[in-house]
Amino acid sequence: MMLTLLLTPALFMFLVSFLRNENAKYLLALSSFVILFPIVDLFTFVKPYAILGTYLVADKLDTYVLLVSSIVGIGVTLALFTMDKHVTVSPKAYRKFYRFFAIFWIGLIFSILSNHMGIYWIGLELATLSTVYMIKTNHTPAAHKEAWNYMIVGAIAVSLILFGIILMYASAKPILGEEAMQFDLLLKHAKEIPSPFLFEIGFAIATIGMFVKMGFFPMNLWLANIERSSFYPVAALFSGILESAVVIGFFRFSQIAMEVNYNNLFIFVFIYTILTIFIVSFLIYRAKDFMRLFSLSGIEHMALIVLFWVSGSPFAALLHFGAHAFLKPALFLSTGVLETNGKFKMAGALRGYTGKRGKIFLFLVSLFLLAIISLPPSPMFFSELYGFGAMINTAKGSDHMLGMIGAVLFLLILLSIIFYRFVSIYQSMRYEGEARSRKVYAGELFALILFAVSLVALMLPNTLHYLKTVI
Amino acid sequence: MFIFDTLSLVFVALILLGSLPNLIYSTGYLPHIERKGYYQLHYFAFIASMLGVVVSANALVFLFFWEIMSLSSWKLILTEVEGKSTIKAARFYFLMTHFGFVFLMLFFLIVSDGNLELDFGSMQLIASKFAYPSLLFFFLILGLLSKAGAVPLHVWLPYAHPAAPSPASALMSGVMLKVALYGLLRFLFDVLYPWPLEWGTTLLIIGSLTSLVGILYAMGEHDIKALLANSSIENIGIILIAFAMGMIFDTLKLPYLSTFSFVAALFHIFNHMGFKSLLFMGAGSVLHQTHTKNIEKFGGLISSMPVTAFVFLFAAMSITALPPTNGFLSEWMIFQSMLGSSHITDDISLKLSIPFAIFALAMTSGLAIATFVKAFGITFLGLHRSTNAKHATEVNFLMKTGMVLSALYIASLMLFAPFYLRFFDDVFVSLGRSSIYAKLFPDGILQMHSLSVHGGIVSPLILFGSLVLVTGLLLLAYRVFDVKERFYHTWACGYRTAPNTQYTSTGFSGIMRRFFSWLYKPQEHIVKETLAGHETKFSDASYTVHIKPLFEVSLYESAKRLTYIISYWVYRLGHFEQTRYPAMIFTLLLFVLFSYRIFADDFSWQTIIIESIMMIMSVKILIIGEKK
Amino acid sequence: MILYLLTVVLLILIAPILLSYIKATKMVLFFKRPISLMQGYRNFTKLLKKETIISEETSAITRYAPFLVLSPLLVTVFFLPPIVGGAYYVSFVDAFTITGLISLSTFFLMILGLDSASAFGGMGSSRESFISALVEPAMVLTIFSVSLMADNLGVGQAGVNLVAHFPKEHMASYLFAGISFFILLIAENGRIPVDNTETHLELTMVHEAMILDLTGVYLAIIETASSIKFVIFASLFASLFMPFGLEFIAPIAFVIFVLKLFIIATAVAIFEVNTAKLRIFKIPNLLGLAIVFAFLSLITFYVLGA
Amino acid sequence: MVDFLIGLFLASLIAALFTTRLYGLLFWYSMNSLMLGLLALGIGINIDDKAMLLTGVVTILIKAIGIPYVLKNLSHKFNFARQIVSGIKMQYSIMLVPIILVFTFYLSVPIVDMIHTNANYVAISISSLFLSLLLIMEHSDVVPKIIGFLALENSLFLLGTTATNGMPMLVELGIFFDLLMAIVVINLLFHKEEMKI
Repeated sequence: MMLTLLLTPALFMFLVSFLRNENAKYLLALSSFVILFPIVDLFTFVKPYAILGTYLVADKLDTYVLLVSSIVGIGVTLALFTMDKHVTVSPKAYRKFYRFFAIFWIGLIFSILSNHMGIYWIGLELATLSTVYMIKTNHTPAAHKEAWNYMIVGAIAVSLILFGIILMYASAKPILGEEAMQFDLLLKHAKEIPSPFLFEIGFAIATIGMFVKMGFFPMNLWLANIERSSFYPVAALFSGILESAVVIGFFRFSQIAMEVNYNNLFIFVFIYTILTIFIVSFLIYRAKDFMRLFSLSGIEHMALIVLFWVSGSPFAALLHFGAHAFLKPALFLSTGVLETNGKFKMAGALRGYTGKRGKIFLFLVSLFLLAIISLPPSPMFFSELYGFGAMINTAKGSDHMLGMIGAVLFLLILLSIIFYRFVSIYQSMRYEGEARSRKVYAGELFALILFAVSLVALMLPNTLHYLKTVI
Repeated sequence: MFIFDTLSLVFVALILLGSLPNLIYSTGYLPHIERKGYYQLHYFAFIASMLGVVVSANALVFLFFWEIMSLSSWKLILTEVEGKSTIKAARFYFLMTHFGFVFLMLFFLIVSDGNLELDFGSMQLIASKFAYPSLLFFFLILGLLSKAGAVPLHVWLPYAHPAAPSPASALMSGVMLKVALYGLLRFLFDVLYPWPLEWGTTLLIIGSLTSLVGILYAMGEHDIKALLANSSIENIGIILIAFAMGMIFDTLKLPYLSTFSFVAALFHIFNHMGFKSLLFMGAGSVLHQTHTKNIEKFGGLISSMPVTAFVFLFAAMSITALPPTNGFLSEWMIFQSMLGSSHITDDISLKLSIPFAIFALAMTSGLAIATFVKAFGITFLGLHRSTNAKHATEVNFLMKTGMVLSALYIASLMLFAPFYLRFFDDVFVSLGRSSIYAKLFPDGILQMHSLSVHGGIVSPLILFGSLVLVTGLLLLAYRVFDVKERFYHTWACGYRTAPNTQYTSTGFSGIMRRFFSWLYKPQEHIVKETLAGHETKFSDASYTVHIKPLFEVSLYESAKRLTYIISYWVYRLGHFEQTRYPAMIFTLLLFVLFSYRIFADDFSWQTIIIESIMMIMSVKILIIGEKK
Repeated sequence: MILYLLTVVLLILIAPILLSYIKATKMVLFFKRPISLMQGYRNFTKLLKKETIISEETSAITRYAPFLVLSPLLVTVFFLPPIVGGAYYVSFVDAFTITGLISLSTFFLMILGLDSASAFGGMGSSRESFISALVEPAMVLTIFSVSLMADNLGVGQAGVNLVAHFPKEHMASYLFAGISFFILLIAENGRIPVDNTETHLELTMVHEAMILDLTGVYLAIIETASSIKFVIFASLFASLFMPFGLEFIAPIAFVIFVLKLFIIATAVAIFEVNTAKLRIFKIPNLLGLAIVFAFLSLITFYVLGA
Repeated sequence: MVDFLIGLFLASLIAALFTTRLYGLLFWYSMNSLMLGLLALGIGINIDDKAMLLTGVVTILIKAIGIPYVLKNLSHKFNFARQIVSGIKMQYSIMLVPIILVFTFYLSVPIVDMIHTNANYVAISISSLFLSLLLIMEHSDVVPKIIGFLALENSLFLLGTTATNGMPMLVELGIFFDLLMAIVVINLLFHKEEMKI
């Protein structure tokens, strides 16, 4: 029943996208808005709530992720209204975009709500494949090339995840049988897995797949280039939703892996993420356009989320996750306006906004830009505090305390480089270059306001309490 | 969440005392500012965040307000953007303050065991269990002193403070730096107690260097606000010296001397807040009227802006520690506390560092006089050096009120020093130290005794009274004798006295610059219009000199260059990898699985060697490929 | 109390004589006819009678600064160590205060120099500020080490203590401090290697440059101030580095003290005759010497205890 | 029997690596898939698992016949170059393949120590994973890359069928569904120009 409710809007959207009517646009948007209601409904149920036997189970973690994703989806829909004012897009491409968005959404619901590694993977693959075509909606050679690039690398990454899943399944099958695919059972019996090494190998392969998909080292520019060449709402979907689906997979797998062997997992992820942030921070230092800047920063934040999670602070990871999921799409959506004067013109991008709309836009974008580098009162400020706190705590308990504290310090210095770059970009956007008048449309403005409100909602005591009790 | 103990309240008082005149001044200054709403929003946020910092009771709240403080002050700097330099200054400031924040955060994360809502008192237990307390100390001082502006983390100050609107720079220099010192007081007492001797010595040396470096650069500065900012660095150094002496005495189990030094530090904190705020306000008024910060463009302002000039003079006297001002009193206390070290017998590092600190402090006060003679003299005396200065008029009533209030505050510190000292004494009593008030004033409030063995005595009021009396008598005599007076031009070797025959600021500090050229490394530009090819005859000449701060060149530029180089290579790597994603995944997978196999299963060196050979091969063949 | 007031009066009265004495001694050494010892008083009275010309370019600073140059020095005279055993002396003033008061006087002198808008004034101020910046650390360090040896920071008490207990065990330190203080005495009072008060040549002027624009009463005040400054230094040197003679009865003690002052003045005169005026950029060499000796004195005391 | 088929599976993959003709590649892929299907059927009969049998049949139908056929048609339609050039020199490939095999066997030693059933299948699956990756990176043309990706899928199935005796039916069907979806997307992506990436 619940599943039907969840899927109906998406299916409806899929069907409507074949209509050649002018007004289909509004119908599509409407169906996109409706997505939120069943999720809010789901949110109120007692957890865990079985949606489809043991296959789809809604617990606190995945409803949160799903809720965040659906808000992002709505924001993106809002911004889509006025996308054609900033870029040239044909109505056909527009409908096609929605068609694949619907598939994407179905895939997402499955992968996020799944309690089953296999279903998780199927959903993820579906979402991945549908995004390939979303990239392609932009009819440029670059987009075409990147769509192929995404197709191949994304497919490799997803295959790696499946490979890992099968290995993990194989490692647990002797004790759990066919049910070894279920996250909750695996977690419960993690300590009894007869071949932990097999599990760890599987986990490592799956993790590499997920990290590749999130654009970690060595794929840093891969994701950035893809987001650069596609339409900006696609980038928003990537950073806001698709990566959520990947990261929730990581959460679930690593939860089990933590039970199996925490030390190995931690060191592996720690080194990997630091390496990623090292590369990303220096790439950000040289970034010259918004899309690349934001997508690189997205990689950085994903790495931080992962790191916070494995350091034993799910609260920090989830808070950071939520904040990032709202902030990054907001920024991506505003690039449509910011890049009015050309892609590589950062200086002065925040000047020349007049009128009420312009002022609000200016204010919100400034706010988002400063929030993304975790200045208070951004939720990221708190999540980083808690996350690094957890990291230090882990360090204190380990045998290599000084080395780890040193590594954390190194990490913070790398983040400072990013901070510096963002501050410098913000200043140059605000105070350098020439002020040219540009237009802000209601669609993107409403999207930004939605994200801002969601960010505030994230900081409410109730939300924080909810996040603290997720795990 | 919040704490209101004596220490906090003293700093709340400090902030309020600093903000109130500033607020009035700021209101008067407002017409000068274009983005009024923006400015006021951040101005009040700034004050509120400083208050928040000093009353916060746990790490989370502290860090929160700390960052808000940085954020709002950064935005304040950006209130009036006049070209690249402001932008650069603001960026640099924010980077430095974030740099400090990183260390502060690490400090808190280590001492709070992940529970950021822990109160400071409970942190002590965790801190004492931590294996490397010195690491904590260094994190703490790196975090706080980068905000306070101690060497070598001071470089941002002379850029950031001048760039902000004057009321804001007065607040930043006068109050914000002290908030950082509040952190030092709070966490050294509450969290990191007891202190090894090395900490005190380290801080002492940092303080000495800071004071020297600060004043030397202040001397060479032409931008009046940068000069004041550099002088702030110097004063922070002085406060740190006193603070360090307190720590050293505490370690050596000399409780009274320790409290004496701490009280001296706190006293100087209050003093510096007063006079530096006032000086910045004065500089702001001058700036407001002349629209330039270049000290060479001022001159003769005392006749057009008498109130500003006299309060500036008063503050300058105080900051140069001339008796009987409050600046003198606190510096006197600091000297006295160092004198108390004469009976330390055991530690050689102390025996070497304390004389050095004394030397630094003495040198500093000498140079401070020169600096402020220059600042006051060139700005307010002589003839106007530019048309802007010529047309300057006295500032409006609100600004004057702000400055006069601030001057009154300084005067109160001078006249009612015992009252303030009792207040400061209470702070340290509340922190569990011995009270020294009774020992400071054993026979009435007229005479203040030093607590060192055979220490000196000072009596500010008597000194003040006698100076006033003697001067008054002399003036009276002058009146009574009814001296004949005549007015005529200044003698200038028979030429007309003109603005351009005066000594310039560059000229004033010329001797210093030459003497300290090893530090200043001045870059001189001389342009001469020679007459008929004669070397020595010229119709027109201009001489400009620019000083590049040594630390900036050696530390910051090299860090910047390093970042640049690394980023270049990473960028190349990043762009190189683009076409070979599958190969990279392949190699990565190989590497991770291999490492898992080796490190997670059985470890042996041979396999590591084999792995590395394999990885090198794989990278070479698959990723780098053949050269075309 | 009477003795105390007598001391003060004596110091103030003897001040112009001392400067004239130095000049006279120098003239004798140069085989010239010496000026009268009363020349200082003559100048003073002459200046008082003259009309005062005030520059139109100046401000209120010129009106008040001369008094403020003199008054801290006058106040200081009251705080000097006793010259007769058992006499009253001001116990609540220490060496830092005296240094500070002297700095206060110098501060106003420098400001005065800048007020007249003449190139000379600025030059003088600039040079003076340079010199006093270098003098300050040496002075503080010297005072520091002397007071450590005297076991008291109060100037008066230190003088008494040194007489009672000559610091034999710290002779090295004491000697260094003495040398340092003597150099300071020369530098602070504008004596020859540092400054030459007798010429009005722009290359050599320091003190004179600042007051070039003063006439009449103002000039008299400043001249008085500089003579008093000399007497302060001389008296401090006499009390701190020639600690004897206090045990005698008052008249003899007075005579001994005056003799000491004249000995110092003679030493200064001889020193002046035998050295050439230093270039301004060479002055740090001399003052550096003072700082080094002062530092050495303190370090010796601290580390070696000698 | 199972071991023999696995051997053939690996052999066909290695053969695909060294092919220089497009149709040859398609043929070897088809062989590869056929082996997989037969393997599934074999194991299915062995352990009497209906789902496994179904998987085997579907594999043979879709992968061994359907996909090569579609790709061949596409290549006709868009005039793909029939000659495919390897980006990695033959000498290197000859070196790499044995190294990968040795490495994967080394990797699986602890697994063999821990569980005794099917451990060597894991090793072979991982090595075929690596080989498929090698296939992908060897070529810069799109079609060989797609085949590499499909081979990757095959190695997954190999792992699924051999090491775990089959995954849950739902998952297997889902994977097939996604595969079809992938083919649809690939179809949509094809464009007359820009076949090189």
